[in-house]
Amino acid sequence: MAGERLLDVKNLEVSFYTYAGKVHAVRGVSFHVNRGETLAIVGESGCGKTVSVQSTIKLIPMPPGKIEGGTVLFDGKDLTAMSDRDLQSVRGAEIGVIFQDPMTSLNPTMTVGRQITEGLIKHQRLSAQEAKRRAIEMLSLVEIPNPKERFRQYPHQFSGGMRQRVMIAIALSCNPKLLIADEPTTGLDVTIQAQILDLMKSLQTKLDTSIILITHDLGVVSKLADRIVVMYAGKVAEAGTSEDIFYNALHPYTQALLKSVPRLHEETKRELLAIPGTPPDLFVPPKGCAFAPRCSYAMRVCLDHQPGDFAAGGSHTVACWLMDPRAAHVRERHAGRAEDAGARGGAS
Amino acid sequence: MLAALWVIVTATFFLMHAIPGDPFLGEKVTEAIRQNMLRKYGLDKPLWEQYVIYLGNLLRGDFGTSLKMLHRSVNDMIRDGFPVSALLGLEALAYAVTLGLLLGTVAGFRHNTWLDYLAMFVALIGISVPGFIMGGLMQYVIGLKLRWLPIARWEGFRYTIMPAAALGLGTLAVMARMMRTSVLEVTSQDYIKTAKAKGLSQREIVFRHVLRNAILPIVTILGPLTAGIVTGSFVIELIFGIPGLGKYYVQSIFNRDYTLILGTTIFYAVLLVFLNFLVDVAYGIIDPRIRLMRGRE
Amino acid sequence: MVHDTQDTVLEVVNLKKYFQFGRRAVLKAVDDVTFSVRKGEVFGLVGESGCGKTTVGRTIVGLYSPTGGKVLYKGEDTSRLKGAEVKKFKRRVQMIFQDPYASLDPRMTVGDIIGEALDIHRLARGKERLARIHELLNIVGLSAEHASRFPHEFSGGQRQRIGIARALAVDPEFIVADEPISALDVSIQAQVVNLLSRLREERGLTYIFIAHDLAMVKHLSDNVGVMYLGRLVELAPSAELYKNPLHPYTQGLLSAIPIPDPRVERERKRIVLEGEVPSPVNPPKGCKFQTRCRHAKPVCREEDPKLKPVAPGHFAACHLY
Amino acid sequence: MRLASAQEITQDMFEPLQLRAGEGEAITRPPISYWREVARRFRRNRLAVAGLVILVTLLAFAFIGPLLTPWDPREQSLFDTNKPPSAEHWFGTDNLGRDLFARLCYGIKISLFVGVMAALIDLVVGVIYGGISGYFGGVIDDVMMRIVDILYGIPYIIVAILLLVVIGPGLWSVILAMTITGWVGMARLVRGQVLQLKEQEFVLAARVLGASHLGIILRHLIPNAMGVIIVQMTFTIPAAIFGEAFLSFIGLGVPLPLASLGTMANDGYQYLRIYPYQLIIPAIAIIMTMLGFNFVGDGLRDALDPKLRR
Repeated sequence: MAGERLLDVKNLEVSFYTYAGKVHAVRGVSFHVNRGETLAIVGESGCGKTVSVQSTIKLIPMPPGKIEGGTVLFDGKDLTAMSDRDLQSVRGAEIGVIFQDPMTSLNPTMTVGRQITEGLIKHQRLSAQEAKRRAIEMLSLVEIPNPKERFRQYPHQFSGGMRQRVMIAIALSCNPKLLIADEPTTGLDVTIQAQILDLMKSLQTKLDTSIILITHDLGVVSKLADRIVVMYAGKVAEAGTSEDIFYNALHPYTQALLKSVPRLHEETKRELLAIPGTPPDLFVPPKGCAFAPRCSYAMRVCLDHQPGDFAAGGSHTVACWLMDPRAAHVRERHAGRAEDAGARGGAS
Repeated sequence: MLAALWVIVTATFFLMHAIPGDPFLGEKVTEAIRQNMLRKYGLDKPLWEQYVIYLGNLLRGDFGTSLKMLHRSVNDMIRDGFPVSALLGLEALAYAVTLGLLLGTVAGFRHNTWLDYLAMFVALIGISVPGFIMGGLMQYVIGLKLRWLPIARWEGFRYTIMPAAALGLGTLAVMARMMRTSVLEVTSQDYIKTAKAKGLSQREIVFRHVLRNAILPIVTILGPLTAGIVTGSFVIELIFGIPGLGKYYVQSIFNRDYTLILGTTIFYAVLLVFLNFLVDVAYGIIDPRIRLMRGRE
Repeated sequence: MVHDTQDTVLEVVNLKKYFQFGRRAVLKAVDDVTFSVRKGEVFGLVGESGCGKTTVGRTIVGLYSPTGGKVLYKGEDTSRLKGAEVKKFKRRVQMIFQDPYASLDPRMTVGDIIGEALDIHRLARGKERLARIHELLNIVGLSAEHASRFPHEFSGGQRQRIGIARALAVDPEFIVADEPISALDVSIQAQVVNLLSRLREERGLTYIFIAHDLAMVKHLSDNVGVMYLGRLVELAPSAELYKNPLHPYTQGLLSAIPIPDPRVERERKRIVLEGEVPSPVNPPKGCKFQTRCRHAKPVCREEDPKLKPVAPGHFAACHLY
Repeated sequence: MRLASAQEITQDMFEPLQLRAGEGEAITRPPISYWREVARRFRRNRLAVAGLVILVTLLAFAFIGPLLTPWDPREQSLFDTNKPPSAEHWFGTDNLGRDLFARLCYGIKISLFVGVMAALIDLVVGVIYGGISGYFGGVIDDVMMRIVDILYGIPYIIVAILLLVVIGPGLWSVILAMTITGWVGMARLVRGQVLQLKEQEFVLAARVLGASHLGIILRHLIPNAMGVIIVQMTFTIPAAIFGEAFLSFIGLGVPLPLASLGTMANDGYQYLRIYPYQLIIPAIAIIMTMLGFNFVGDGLRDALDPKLRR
């Protein structure tokens, strides 16, 4: 089973038509998820990671959002060509979703139990009794104490961590093939975050689901991800296995991201690498590489031409002109400097 | 609630008694008769004693008697007029709630379409045209020119349509506008996205998740809205010649029949404060968050 | 405690800050916290949401008055200052806030936001004021043109730097940085952290750095205090704390932090803390941490442990030691 | 992904660039102040602009109208009763022979005066009361808000009626009646704003800098609460005009010889069957006033909406 593509997204283009103009949020993004694996999509706020994934099952608000190109193949079906009615039998049943904010993602006026049984009754055609039994089972599966009592309660009676567990129970209730976890631990405290991540990991082995984990935190990813996609300004900057990204990052953005956070286990103190400037405004997408204005390796070509995906061995791809054979001399010149790149610092 | 009632009663009582002179002064009565009248109505006693007596009467449900019309008490007026007013008010409220929610919901879901614009146009009329003007215009156009409905009086269902519509219009408009914003607000919430991610159909999302949450904020303004309908009925009953409590009230104002005004005012205040209280209770029942907070205290 | 050295600038002694909720409920946001900060050091204060770290920071700068205990700045009780002394204190001790969107007045230009500090203390007027504003903008890596802009035109990182410029305007000695980076994107956090480090070196500033990100606190701080439910549970030099955490909570907290290195992460032994932080309005009896502690003994349920020295310079509030 | 063709890209383009520090920080758009931004959004809202036009027209009626007509609004003429609109009497005359155009101009003026005065009194009382309650908080706030809650439960029309019965009709009595409980709404709004604002980090920052209470109120609280207060006022003005019209209709409005739109509508209503224009003309004026203020209020609220900012 493993190795076979469960979800295959190609050249996805998504724009938002707002009152102030068009925002080209996703600019030709391709990625795939194999059966049973965890794919992490990493990037800063506004880089298009959430939009890319949510538009695969048309969860983004449309309008103002619009999918303007690309194909999404899921388990052999073309999701982009599906009617909304057909998509309903995919959402919740074959693809489950957990959202970022557990405080607002549950309906405040409906019992937690009903919010879980709703999908079961719809997709698995269970009777109310069976659905309830199954929902209580799900609540104990996500390690919520007193599931029978909790079944009757409302979301506000749950803490943030507990609500996120409920969200996981909802998302996994119909045994989906794919779980989309959109920043599942962002608003939570570290000790709770660790609990949720552990839970996701153990459930994945139990239920054999594939996971797409969307996050801005590389730390979260290192524990769970098999493969990683790094996004910047609506494009994929670099993609590869977890080892590729953590130990052989080739895109200057990925490298900078890794060096901009301190590491707990390091003995010595080093200065953090600060990436100057801010990500571009996608009202006016940059002509060349979007990272060029903040990149310390930028070349002239970067400003005017968008780099393609260069293969870097295995499934590792890098969208950076430095990978072009013609940039070999620039790569070499920086090779020595890369180590002490931390010397560049300060806010200026 | 009780504090509010007490303040109203007390303020009303002392305000009324602050009016210079007494009700019998200047009328064609001899001093002896006047003293007699004062004694009869207990007006010769010290003010605080009158106040205590009045409070006691109120607690027994006695709102006082008219000083000008013999044997006519506020209780009589309420017995005669209130059922009529209540019927009119309920009919107006029914129109306002059903149509208002319907218009608002449609406008919210068909945001920025002609349906939305139409609904909001109706709402705008409702907010901008005072009920008494609407009543007058309706009488002229629908009653007098088109002769579709009777112009005035209270003799059957056909007679109630026009006044109830005029009375409910403002409330309808406010409801529609609030419901629209509320629907728009709720549909942009995260939990609606969760519902969509569960694979629910648009219909299921609307009926199970959007409407209940969208109606919640509307319940909170039901208090002031009913107050609007109750006070609006004063004028509507007057112009449509409906023998309701509102009409009597306005007449007692015209006649400066102070004890009647006093009694009726207090009755209205009690009614409105009570309705507000009911709305609060209802809100607590509908919103589980409030329910829990009450439980904790 | 540690304040035997002469260069102690700030002492927090048995600080208590309670908030009244309704008639009966009292939230003990900070309960008997004691520590001191030496000149030129960075003192890190960590803990999860609701542990009281922000309240400590706000009480130090005088936004809250203590319910009990005191804050001594250079030996003077800050809650006893009067008139001109208060103003002087406000020039010496400044604060940087968490939310870059809420900490700048949206109706004022950046120049006026920074200038407000100058106006309050009558530090500069007219041309001099403008020159000073431009200088401050330059210090934080922005330019003079930015003075006429409004906060909404800036990104989160830029706004945070404007907040720093405002604090610097009165030329303070001591800065309480209350989660200054938690609302920022990863690539921007380093900009702010590096700026803070640079300012410390150039101006000899002393910081209290409040954060929930332990990796960042370790990176920046000399000494670290760990808070849990209004209590200071452990206090140690930064390196020592991370190498040899004593309190079970600190151990759990450190272990919960994900490390951006798959190989290290795989080999690491994890202590996952069970359960969640109890409500601070109704905290558990005895040791506040006993409900989640693996080592809880009967004594922990009865007696609240005091912070005591366990190793040189290393303090813990735990019955295990 | 679309790749640039090989010819376009030449070897010489692969030379490193020297990036200037701080280049990513430049802002190119001209600075826009908050209020200018609000004005821009307001202007783009067609209904809001229409509302403004209506209000200006009403003001023109109130202040320029009387100059255009030779008739006095109070002058009765038994020979010219109930005349339909004509070149001589533009809007006709009423049952006492008074010129309706002149009366309308006068009525608009009185109605606007009542509305604006009531809103101003609400503003002053509400801002002071709500501001003190919100800013100082604690026990002061508890007590002050308990009072407000009690007043809020009392329907204002009932209080107004009662008050007018007691103190007798009059222009200022009407205004007093409209405001005696009307300020409560403003007080609640201001308190809510102040409570919210004073916990904002920018206010905390000012306090840490040593700003005085007055400084914080003037520099931060007032400018930030201004928007919602103005919006609230654009809704209290028509509410007061409405309330006055309502009271006029039950005989408690401004007394003769004053005339408001409400008294005119009341007078006109008596002759509805025979002379409908006598109701329709003041009715249109009232409706226009309501529409005008509501359009402007809605427009302002949308223009101030923080959700559209950023």
